[in-house]
Amino acid sequence: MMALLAAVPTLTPPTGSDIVGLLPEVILGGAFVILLLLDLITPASRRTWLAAFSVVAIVAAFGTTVWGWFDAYNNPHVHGVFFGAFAYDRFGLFINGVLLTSALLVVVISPQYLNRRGLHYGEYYSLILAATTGMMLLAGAASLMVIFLSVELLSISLYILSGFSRTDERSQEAALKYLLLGGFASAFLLYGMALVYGETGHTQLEQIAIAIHSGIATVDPLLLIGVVLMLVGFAFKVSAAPFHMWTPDVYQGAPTSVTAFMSVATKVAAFAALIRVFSFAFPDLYPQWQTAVVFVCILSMVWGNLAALSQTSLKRMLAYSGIAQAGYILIGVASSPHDAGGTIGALFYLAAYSLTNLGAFAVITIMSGRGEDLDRYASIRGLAHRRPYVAAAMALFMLSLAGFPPTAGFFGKFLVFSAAIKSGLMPLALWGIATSAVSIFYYLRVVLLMYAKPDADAKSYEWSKTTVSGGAVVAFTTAGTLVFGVFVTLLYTVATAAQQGALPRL
Amino acid sequence: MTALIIVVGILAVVGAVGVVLSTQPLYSALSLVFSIGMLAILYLILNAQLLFAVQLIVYAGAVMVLFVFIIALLNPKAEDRPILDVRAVVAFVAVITITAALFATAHNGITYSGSNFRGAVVGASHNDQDPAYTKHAFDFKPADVNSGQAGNVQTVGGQLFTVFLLPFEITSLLLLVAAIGAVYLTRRVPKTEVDT
Amino acid sequence: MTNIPWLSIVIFLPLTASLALQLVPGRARGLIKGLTIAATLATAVLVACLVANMSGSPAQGTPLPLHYDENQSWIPDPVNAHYHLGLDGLAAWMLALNAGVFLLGALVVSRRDVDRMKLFCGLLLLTETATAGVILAADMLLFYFFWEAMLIPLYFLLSNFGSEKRGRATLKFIIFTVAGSLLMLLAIIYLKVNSPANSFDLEVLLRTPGPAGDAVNFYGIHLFTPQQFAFLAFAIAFAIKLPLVPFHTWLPDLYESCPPAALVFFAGVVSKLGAFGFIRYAITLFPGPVHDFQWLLLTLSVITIIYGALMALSESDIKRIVAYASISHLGVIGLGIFALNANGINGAIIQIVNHGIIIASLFLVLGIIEQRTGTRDRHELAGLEKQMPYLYFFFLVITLAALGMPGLNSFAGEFTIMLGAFQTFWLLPVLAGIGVVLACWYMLRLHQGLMHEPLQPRTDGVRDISFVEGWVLVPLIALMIGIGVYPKPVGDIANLSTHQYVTLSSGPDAPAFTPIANSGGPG
Amino acid sequence: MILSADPFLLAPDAFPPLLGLSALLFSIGVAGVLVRRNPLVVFMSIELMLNAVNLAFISFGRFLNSEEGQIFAFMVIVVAAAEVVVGLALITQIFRIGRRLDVDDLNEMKL
Repeated sequence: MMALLAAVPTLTPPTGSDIVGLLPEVILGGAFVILLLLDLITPASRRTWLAAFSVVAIVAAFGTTVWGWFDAYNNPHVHGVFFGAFAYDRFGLFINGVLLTSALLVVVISPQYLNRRGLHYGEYYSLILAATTGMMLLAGAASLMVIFLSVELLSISLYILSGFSRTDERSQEAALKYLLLGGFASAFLLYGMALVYGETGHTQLEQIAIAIHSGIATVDPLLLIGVVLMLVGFAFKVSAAPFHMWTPDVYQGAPTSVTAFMSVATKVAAFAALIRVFSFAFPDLYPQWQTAVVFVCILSMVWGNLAALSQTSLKRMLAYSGIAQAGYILIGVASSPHDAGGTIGALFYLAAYSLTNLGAFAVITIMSGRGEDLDRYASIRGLAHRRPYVAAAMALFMLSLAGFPPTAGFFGKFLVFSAAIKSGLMPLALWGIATSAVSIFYYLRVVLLMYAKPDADAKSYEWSKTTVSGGAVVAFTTAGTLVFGVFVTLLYTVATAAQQGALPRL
Repeated sequence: MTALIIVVGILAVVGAVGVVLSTQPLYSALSLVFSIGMLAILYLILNAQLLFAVQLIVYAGAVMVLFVFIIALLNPKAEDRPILDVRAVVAFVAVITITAALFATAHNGITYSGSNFRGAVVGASHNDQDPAYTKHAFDFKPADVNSGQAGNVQTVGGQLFTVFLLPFEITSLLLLVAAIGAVYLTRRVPKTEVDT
Repeated sequence: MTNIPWLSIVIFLPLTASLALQLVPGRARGLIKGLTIAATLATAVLVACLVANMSGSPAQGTPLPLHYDENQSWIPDPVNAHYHLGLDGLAAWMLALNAGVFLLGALVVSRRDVDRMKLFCGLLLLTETATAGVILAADMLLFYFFWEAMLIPLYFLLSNFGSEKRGRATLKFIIFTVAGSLLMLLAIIYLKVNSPANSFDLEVLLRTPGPAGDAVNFYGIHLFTPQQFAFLAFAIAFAIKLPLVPFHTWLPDLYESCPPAALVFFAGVVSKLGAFGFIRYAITLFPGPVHDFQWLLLTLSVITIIYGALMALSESDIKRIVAYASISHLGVIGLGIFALNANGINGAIIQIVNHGIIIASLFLVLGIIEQRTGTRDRHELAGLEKQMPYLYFFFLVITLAALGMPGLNSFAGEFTIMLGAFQTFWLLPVLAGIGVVLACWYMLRLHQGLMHEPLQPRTDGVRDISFVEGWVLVPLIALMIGIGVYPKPVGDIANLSTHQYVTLSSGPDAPAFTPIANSGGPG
Repeated sequence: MILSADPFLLAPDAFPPLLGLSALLFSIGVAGVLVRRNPLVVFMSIELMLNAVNLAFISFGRFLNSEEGQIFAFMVIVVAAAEVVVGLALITQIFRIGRRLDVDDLNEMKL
């Protein structure tokens, strides 16, 4: 009998501690199923209740995440639950916190937007919860199988959400495009996983890390092809160039509240998995994968920023800016094995980016008129004169994305550039600087437009009134962007703890 | 045994090429069914009996029937565009490169050449006397089934509910999401939905 | 010293006032203006007390003698940044200038010019917070934080309230500045990573500098050492702000389109921060590279002086004339800094303040003229002497001060700078002298053209300055005459730290300079 | 390749042809995605790629003598089924709101 098979326990059910490690995901997954049932008995006019239920579920999951943060701290030797398939660590819980915050904000701004576009169905909230569950599972996934399945869980939910407007051709097109290209990328990810599995004999990240570290899996061309194919798959999910083709179309076609969620949460979750796999499971292959990551990183920064320059739609501009931001986060990833600051910077950047970008999309969402997204540049001209506070918030988000202090975006950039310099990747930092300078053009263009005098003869756009919920979301994201930009330590210490607690550890 | 693998493999490739080159979607679908069937035979050779059954029942049986059904429903026309253009050249080069690269590394690489076989290195046995390693193709005698070796339904099933319970549970959510999506997307659209 | 964090109060008082302004309804313009003036006045009084108290308070810490010091951890260890504020002689003068100029800016915000007064005043106060932070920061990261944050309120001020060409000008300014300062960010990170102390703190970095490193080998060509690269990054960032000549193109456009009230503090203090940065950071942190590139920086300064003067001669728009004059004068300040000796730096510090006062009052006067006549063309303006006798007097004093007349404030600074430049290389003051001669030409031509020629249609029937406007100008004129006649207090305060800057910038292996005069100017 | 004495013995030298076959099927699938315009056929090409992945997983699993490969392949089939359900629903809906089925036409949104 082989050693491997001998290790297999006979039909042992998961224990209580396994479930504890998965508590936020279990709560959210359970809420997803319950919400489906609630949808059946909720009258159509009362669907806001479903949003309220989702909020309760997300808050509960957030509560358990916070509890888990301290529990995981008390159990420093927890090395994953469910036979090592899932990592119960502060890294995953940090990402959970970011994801749940994003989901909460999206759910809060959704009802009024969906009502205005006539899309208010219960399935929306179910799918948001399912996607969030998938993202949280991805954040904690410690085996290739769980990574793949949670990627698919979140992707399939998002395919449907992108096509949520069933009569809108652009929405349907976006969904189909996303689905076809997403399936294509999944196949690459899978083939990479197959090769890694074949080379190391395991699908659990910890075992893979051990196999590579101990030299059992020699640095073989087949293994490297596998690693590169996995990078392709992840690069697609984080929308890094040159695997970003879907991003602008899907962001523009999908309903804006979905775009807000997708642009932030998918990127955060996929980056969590990317960092866990590359920085913590493959650190011994760093010399090999570094080149590939640096290539993707530079290409994303250059392509994203240059393409964003010529856009005339806010949603498309933010899509290209998201590609560029993925490039900046990749700077942190590319320097992570040399310097812990790389991972910390990437985590900080992710949190800062999600607050800021969500705020920007929230502004577009709450401004949108009946049945129409006001995302053309022409339609925000003079916004500041009619909606001074919303415009000021949008300006702040643009400045944060461009990396001006005193916003959180500045420290994100600062931390990843520091990591790059510390680990000797000076050219990467220089590329980052050059492209950041370019990015100021298109971010400030939006601000300039909002503060320009509205044309007298131009079509007057029907900006919606700011509701309490929309205002609250914008206020929250604004406050977060500023607070984390000044009191950096608040977020920085948490990100440091997340980096230090990350599994797998050799 | 290798000869059989090659023959079945060639047939699978023929089916795959048929998928890409057929002008009628229906022919593509039927070629894919053929290719899937050939792969099922390979699974059987590789002692993956459960996967053999799943491949035939789920893939060929359910998924491809769904495809054929949709094709019949939508009745799409054949593509009127010449197959050969720039993209085709790119695709052709991609096919040749990926295949050659992978085959070359598999055949001449460090880890899969005969004497240095990966299975031996990562812990699985490479002993000619080991019954698991020298197991015959198509071998699914009851004795083997009970001995807990790779490739039988009981082992796979047992693992699925213990070590791989979490992935298994995730698939249940996944299927639920897919079901909701299919129902939502194809449900009749009420008049209240604003058309933009 | 008491435990009250005076420096933080100086920084955050305007910020608090700006937040409080948001509670005031937009229609209560009088209240908004009153609150703004009260906040800037309170800051100014506080700064005046601090500066007056400086020579009495103990200097602490090396290598910079900080008379007031606040130090707290800001971002924990791996980053290791501190909330470190410090006030030395240089910062004291900059801070005094800052407080004064912003008070002036608040005073001249007029109800007619500004349609959204609450926004304007709020942004003005935010700018004051940021500039005070730049001046007081003694931690590199904190300095950069304020340095970049300063651009945000400025951007909104310029893009909301400027004249019609403001969009391009503002964007040009922001892009120039940000491109420069992003490079500086990399250099700051490099300094920290390279230093054995692994800190962003300016004093720690000065005490334990990192190794210079080997020259970067670029395909067989030996380029600069990493430290030289870092110095160049700093130098470009500050040269853009100063501005030295190849980096100056944003300035005339921006001054032209800038709203008058904002121009007072923009020209008065924001553009002085480049000079401040050079003295405080670039020459102290890089004593080696600054000598390697001294010839380049001196050459650029001289070119700036002459080019600015020539351009001022060729323009006909009065605002652009003064903008180019300002560039020329800033070149003089640069010359003083890069002379790298006691007289040069001391003169530069004095001249920063003097030029701030002069340029702020010049733009005030031009703003009044433009507002009354509706034109900025030199040829359409003439004969104002008869229409505006009081303004004539004020303008005359300012003009004479601007061209460096002995007995007025500019002379003290320029003379000391020339002295320092002469100690470095005899030709430099000769070339800079050409700029001074040209300054006489264009300033007097401007003055005579505006005041003495026969009346033009545009200038017929304009009113003289009002009582309030006059009272804004009187203290400025008094300062010009006062510093000109008795410049010792300025020199004394500046001297508290000049010596340290000279020592630091000399470095271990630089040739020693023997200062001729140590006091501020001939007075 | 050597035919072993026992014709039904699966020797290690059977592995390279299997991985080569999987690579070939995968790249034919890639080619199909790149070349074809009908979303249904593109979809089928993706299925082909997934099948190639499954073959790789199962043959790795067989020669590593571990079940993980088979279980992974099993999961892939489940996911493929779920994806197909959603994808076909989308295609039906697009067809219903009156579009031609052509990937190249999915470009109402231009750069």
